[in-house]
Parts: sequence; structure tokens; C-alpha cells
Amino acid sequence: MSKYKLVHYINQFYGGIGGEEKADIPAEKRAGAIGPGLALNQAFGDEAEIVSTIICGDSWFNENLEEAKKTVLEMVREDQPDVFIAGPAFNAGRYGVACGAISEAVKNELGIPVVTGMYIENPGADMYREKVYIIETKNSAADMRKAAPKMAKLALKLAKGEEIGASAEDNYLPNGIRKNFFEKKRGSERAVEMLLAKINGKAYTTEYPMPDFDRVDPQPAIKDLSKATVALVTSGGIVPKGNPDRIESSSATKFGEYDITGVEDLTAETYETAHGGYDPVYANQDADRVLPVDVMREFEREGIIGKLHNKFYTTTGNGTAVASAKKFAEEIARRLIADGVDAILLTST
Amino acid sequence: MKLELGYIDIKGIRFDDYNAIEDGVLVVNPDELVKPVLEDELIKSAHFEIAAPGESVRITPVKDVIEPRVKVEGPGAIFPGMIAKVDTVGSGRTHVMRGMAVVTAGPIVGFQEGIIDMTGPGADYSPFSQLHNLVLVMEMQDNGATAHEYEKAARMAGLATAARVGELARELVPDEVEVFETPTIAQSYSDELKDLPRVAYVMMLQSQGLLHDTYCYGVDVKRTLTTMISATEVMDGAIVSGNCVSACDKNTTYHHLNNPVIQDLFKQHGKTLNYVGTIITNENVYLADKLRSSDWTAKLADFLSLDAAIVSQEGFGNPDTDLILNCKKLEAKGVKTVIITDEYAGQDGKSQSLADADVAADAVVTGGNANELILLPPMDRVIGCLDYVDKIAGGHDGSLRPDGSIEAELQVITGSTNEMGFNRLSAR
Amino acid sequence: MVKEIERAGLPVVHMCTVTPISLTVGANRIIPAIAIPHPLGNPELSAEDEYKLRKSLVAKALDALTKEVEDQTVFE
Amino acid sequence: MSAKAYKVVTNNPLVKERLDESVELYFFEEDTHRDLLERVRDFVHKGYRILTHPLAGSVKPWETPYRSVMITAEKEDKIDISSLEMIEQAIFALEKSKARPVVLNEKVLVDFQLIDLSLIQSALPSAEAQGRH
Repeated sequence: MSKYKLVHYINQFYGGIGGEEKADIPAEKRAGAIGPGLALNQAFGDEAEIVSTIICGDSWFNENLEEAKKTVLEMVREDQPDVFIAGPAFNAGRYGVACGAISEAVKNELGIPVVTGMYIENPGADMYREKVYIIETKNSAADMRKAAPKMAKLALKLAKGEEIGASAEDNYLPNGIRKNFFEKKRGSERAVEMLLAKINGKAYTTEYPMPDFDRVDPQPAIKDLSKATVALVTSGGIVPKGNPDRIESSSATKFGEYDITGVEDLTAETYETAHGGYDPVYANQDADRVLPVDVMREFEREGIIGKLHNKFYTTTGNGTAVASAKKFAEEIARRLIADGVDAILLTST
Repeated sequence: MKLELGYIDIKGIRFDDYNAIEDGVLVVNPDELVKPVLEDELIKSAHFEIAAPGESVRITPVKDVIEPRVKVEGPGAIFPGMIAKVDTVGSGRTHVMRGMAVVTAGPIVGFQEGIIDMTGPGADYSPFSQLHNLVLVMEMQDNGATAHEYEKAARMAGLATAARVGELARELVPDEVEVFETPTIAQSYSDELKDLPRVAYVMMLQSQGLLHDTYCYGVDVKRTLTTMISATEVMDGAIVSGNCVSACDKNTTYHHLNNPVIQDLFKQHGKTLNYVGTIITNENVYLADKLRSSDWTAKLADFLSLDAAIVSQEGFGNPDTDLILNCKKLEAKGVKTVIITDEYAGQDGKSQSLADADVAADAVVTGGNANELILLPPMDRVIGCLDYVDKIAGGHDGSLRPDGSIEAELQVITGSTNEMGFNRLSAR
Repeated sequence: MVKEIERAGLPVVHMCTVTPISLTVGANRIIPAIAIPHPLGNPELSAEDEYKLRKSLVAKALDALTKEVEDQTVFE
Repeated sequence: MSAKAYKVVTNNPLVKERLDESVELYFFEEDTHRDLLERVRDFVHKGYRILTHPLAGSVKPWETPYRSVMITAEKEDKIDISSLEMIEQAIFALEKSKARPVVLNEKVLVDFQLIDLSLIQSALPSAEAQGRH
């Protein structure tokens, strides 16, 4: 039986080229396994091998993202591997982000299964854990000996098309998809052990983390509002009459972005709500009751604000259902920043 | 309270024209055993069938699972307040027919769930697939009686049958004896115990209306305030299930008799912790009841000077609110708490698992995602009837395929995502 | 959503009827609004009075954007 | 007899049949389960409080077409947060699974009505014992 083929992605440091001073080298491909790839090859045994290694500077990748992705994708495509493997990046932030980004690109654009690895606090972990399999490692390269067999095991499963187990079984970071598996001990015994750990102040891992209740520090105040561009965002589902993008009333799969250049007032004839979470009668009569375009225009004319941004954004999430809104918000924020907006007035029903 | 459990290992069941336990095999005369069941005029027909582990058998729709036990020493009898007179049980000696169960099957309501497969992939998910089951299949009269009355008739028939079978173990010498002793408050401060963390078990009981209730010494638990019980009373059948829906995460009478949290706390008692008591609290529909009952849980925790507690749940939906309330209020009293629940994360595993949440619930044990799909292949023999499989919760359009296989959510399998931590199934 | 936009680097003022939920979702500058189906209006008022009400609420919100806050703050 | 402190919002004809004489009902025969929950949500938005949990405890919400929820008879000036959270969670839970009984024949429907009736009945003694708060 022939071995499964893998392509391995590592940074300039693990490629043996150099440290930070070499972080700007462009991607290059070499035959066979290098550095951490040797440990992976060992873990693969006779079943798989790394046919080529792509070495890429972390700065070069992150600063030339589109070009870097294109270059690396082409290098991967040439070899048609069964699985693509990146890192592990341990706690190296830019390396982790690069591993996540290139793994996601290979998975989505080439349709090749991917595995990467990093420390849970690596910024790449939160960015990519729901997109690609990330094997959880410790925060330093000393963990390579333990990380390699875990990455190899998952890579082999993917190569063979086997079903992937729960995160706790296959050692990847929880990716937001709950999956059943059989523990070694029954639940009550696990509960007693968890309780003893909690009593004794020892580390334990809850089997079901509660939804995210984290906080974010306030941004500094706007110094001069009369020079600021303010954008309107609403979770109240205000859309142009007829809901042209067909935004769903609940569990929406998209958000709305609408141009309000020249719009002075929202009327019953021009705007309505697509939200399924409240009685729509009042918003349909006058959408300014949810999205105050009329008064914002007046403040704009009076010079209280510099400018009302010419687009508004709308979602239909319920007040308490925050999880689904997260991805929309990231994208909305990206566009607002790109458009030079300074501050946001967000209305919720 | 001190209770000895004497286990009689049952390795098989067969029918004959007499009743006995011979070399670990339960011999029953089905015609004789069914007579008292049929005395209830609500029950139109009833018969027994046998299902052994590994056989190609599907039992459905399952109502309750009950382990036969008999009280051989000490006050009271098994299932006090239900089929025996009210008397405090939990001390003396009780014989347990280990490795078997009486399973009651037959429709009470039209959408009833509950499958036990004795082999195949489904058998990995139900703890009752590993038991020798004496199945009591009942059909109710169609005489206009209410579903409540049917539920009661079926519940009583199951409990009485299990007690009758249990009688056969009265004079036997157990294969193994285990002793359980619960401390009084004073004893919990003895020299051996006083330095260990004080832990209680908070058992939540479904109490939502006549078809999904729990009874303690015969009293409907929704009419009770949160209270305390000795763990050994639970072993003697003080708590029984009156719940005929929610197969995967209802606590059958078997679960109560063999409560795994109680067993595992006893294992650590006097070693790493001091198991000072068991609190039982209800899951009512009325919100003020929920607030009051959870207040009371926290109050009793205070009375007991607890350091820590384990809370187990029953059901999904509004009981999630009770679970979170109990957890929050215990943690607010400084009682370190672990909760046991199960999840409804959707078939794709992407939905939020619980209907309620709080940061205080930072130590959770899960019995798995009840929405996950499973394919159950056809079995050679069906005990009960498959008519209902297409209608059971977790089944969906085309659940029952022409070849007899069933594609359904795990929630159809009896005991699959139990929230007392009875199983090894979990999710991440 | 508030939290993610603020995390990305833009100050957000959240106008929300149910302020405890606004606190839960992590807003830092919060303006209590009127009612869930009409947070910035009141159909029982005349059009003119309703507009004034909305204007005063939005003015308060814009003002909040110019105030430094250390922590989650509800501008009553 | 003084007016009661609670009302029941329901789409369950059996609740209408059995409780109409003793309890004040808002009966919406045509409502789906979701419609009914949204109606309760609108009541909450107006300042009514929920008195019974809008989710059942055993019957999964996606299985049954019937729901009855008890709310306060009088509305208050402010929105009750826990009522709001509960009703939103209940509506969310409704969408988690599509697994529902395929055969909704008369017997199954009547049984679902019965379960829902039983749930709301189980709350009546508590509601009667409770004062107006």
C-alpha cells in the first residue's frame, strides 16, 4: 500500500533559516520533511509521509496576506497531498495566525483536509478554531514530542476519511460543534472527581463551557464629535421596504448593508422591519423609531456630528442571542473601519 | 441510617410453570405473574416477554424500568407509599436482583418514546441493554379513562410485579454484600469526618403534571418543599418514577434505586469527602415555585454547612432554569457546585445546548447531545409495538424505514443521556 | 454585537430598552430606550413630541460617545 | 369572586374546554406553537410577567403544537427581564430540532393537548395560593 502524502507548512524559525531577522523571507518549498516534520514523519510510521515542506517568514505571510496565500496554495496544489499540515505554532502569535489562515485557505480553496496546532492562548486559536482543526499544544516547542503524535493521528484519520471524534477524543480545540463520545468513566464519577478538584482548588475542565460572558474594554471617547463620522447599526432588523435581501426574521444567515445617501427620513412607504423578535407594527409605521435617521440628519445639518455614514447595517438577532451575531459583527466592524467611520450608534429593540 | 444491600446476581430468565431463582436464573410462571396485573380493570391485556443482552430484540415503547428488590430486615417494604404502606425504609437489609430488570412497555400516550435495543449500535447507549429484562407488555382498555389513570395503572403494575419478583430473593444467600451508612449531623462531625469537605447531593426531580411526575413515599413531589432524604431510603424505593415521556433523560425507577451519584459519593465518603446528606428538590412549572424551591436548596445547604454539592437534573427545557437557579444560589452561598445535565445542541451540534445559562455554572458534566442522530438497524423481534416509532420524539418523517431500521435522534433511547451521570456518554 | 464592534476598535453607544441585557452583551456606553417595539419613539405622542423625544435620546447617546468611561456605564 | 391575578395564553382547545369557566383565557385557536410564544413575547414587551415557564419539562418543544403560558393579569410599567429572557430562550429552543411526530392523528393531538393541560393545571394551585406579586 502506498503511503498517504502530506505537505507541511512551517515558519522561517522552524525551517532553520533564522529568527525574527529572517521573518520577511517569502515562501519557498523544499522536498521532504524538515525540523518538526521529522517528528511528524516518525509519528506517521509507515502510513504517511511528508513529501514537501513549505517554509515561509511570518512577517512576509502576514504583511502580504493575499499574495502569500496565493503562492502557498499553488505550492500545495502542485503536490496534491492527501492532507495539509501546518505548524504547530505553540504560542507564536503571527505564526499561529499564518497557520490558521493558510490552513483555512487550503481547506476551502483546494478541498484538502487540514490540521494545524497551537497553544489555546495563541491569537490564531480563537480566530480559526471554528474553521479548521487545531490540535491543542502547550505554550512552547518543548511540547513537540507530545503534539506530533496527536497531529499525526488526526491527519491520518482525515487522510483515511474516518469519522472525527469529539474534541476531547481527537485533541483539537473545541470548535463550537458538540459531538458525542464515550468517556472512560461514568458521569457521576466524573462529577465527583470534578467536585474534588474544585474543592481543592485544582485545575479541572468543565464539559460544557457556558456561553461567552467576556467583556471588552471601552474605547476612548470621541474628542470632537463635529468632525466625526458616525454610523448607525441596529439589531432591530430595519430594511428597505420589501426586504430586498430577504433577511430571515430569526436565525438569520446574513446581515443587511444599505445605502442611505440622500435619505432624510424613514417612512412607512420606504422602510420596514424584518425582525421576528417583536411586534413589528410600530417600526413599520415609522422605522426612525428603531433607526433614528431623521434626527441624525438634523444633527448632521446642525454640525453636531461631522457626518452620518452613508451606509447603515442591520441584523435580526434577539437581544439575548449573542453568539450568532458575533461573526456578523466582526464583518460589519471591518467594513466600518475600512470606510473611515469613527463611532457607532447601535440601537436594539 | 445503615443499610446492607445483598446482591443476588441474575444471569438469565426463563419461563416455566413455577417461580424460583435457580443457579442465578430467574424462573417465572408468566401466567401466574400476570394475573394480579389483569385484576386492574383499566388494563385490557398484559403478557410477559424475555429479552437477554445480545439478542436481536427491540423493546418499545418503554415506560419504566424497575429493579426487583426485597426488604429482608428492618422497617417497611420496597416502594413505601406506593405499593407498601408508608413506613421509613433505608435501614436493615435489602436483597437486590442484580443484572435484571422488570421493564414496563406499552403505549400510554400516542407519542410515547423509549427504545431499548438488546444488540447493535443502540445497545451502546441504553444501560438496560446490558440487563436481562422481564418485559411486561400492557395494553389499556379503550373505555374513556384518562391518560393519567392509565399511567397510574401501568406504574402500579410495574412496581407490584417487580416487588413480587423481588420476593423470590428473600431467602437467598447474596453473591455480594455492600454496607451503606449515612451520618447524622453529629456523626458528620466525628473525628474521622470532621476535617473532610462537607458535600451533599442535590437531586432534582421532575414534577410537571400527571404524566411526568415523581413520587416520594407516595407523595407527588410537586406538592413538596425541598427536603432531605437518607440515601439509603432511595435504595429502598422511596422515590419512584411516574414519568412516561422523555425517554433519554428521565430518571426511571431503576435509576433511582441505583442512583450513581449516591454510589460514587459513598465510595469517597470518609476518604476524600464527607457525604453529609441528600437534598431532593422539584422541577415545577410555576415560576414562583422554582424560585422557592431553589431558595430552599440553598437554605438547606446552609443548615448543613456544606462546602460543596453535586446537582443532578431530570428532563430538558424549563428544568434547565431550576438547574441554573440551584447552581447560582448554591455558589452564592460559597458552596462549590458541579452540575450534571444533558444537551440539546441540534442534530448538527451547533445550537446552544441548554435553555438557560449562568457564569456560576463553571463545572458541568454532560450526558451528551440528545439531538445527535443514530441509525438503529432492524431487529428480529419487537417487544411492544413499532406503530409508535414513527410518532416518538426524536423520530422524524421517514424514521421507520421499510426494512425496519430507524433513523432517529438519541432522545428516543431509554436512559441514553441520563442526567444522574449513569452513563459514560458525554459530549464536547 | 456591541462587544465585537468595540473590540475591533470603534466606540459604540448602545441604545437599548432592556439595560440589563445590554450589560450582559458587554456594551460599555448604554442609553436606556423607550420600549422594545419602539425603542426610539412613542406612538402615543404626537409626531412632533415623538420627534423631540427621539432627538433628546439620540443627543444623549452622541454625548455619551464624547465621555470617557472606565467601565460599563448606563447614562440615565 | 375577585378577578384573578393571572391569565392563561393558550392555543390548546382542551385548555379552553376544561378551564374556560374557572380561568381567564386568551385563546388563539389558529396559532402555531411559535405564534403562541411570540404572542406571549409581545405581552412581555408590554410589561406583563410570565408566571409559568414557557418550555415544558419532558415534551420537547419542537414535538408538540400546543402551549399554554400563564401571565400576570395586569401589566406593569417596566419590562420583566427574567420573563423576557425566558420567552426568548423558549422561542430559540423551538428551532433546535425538526424531529417531530410525523403522524399527528387525532389521538396524538389529543395527547399533546392533554400533556399541555396537565402542565398548566399543575401550576393552578400555586397560582391560586400566591398573592398578586
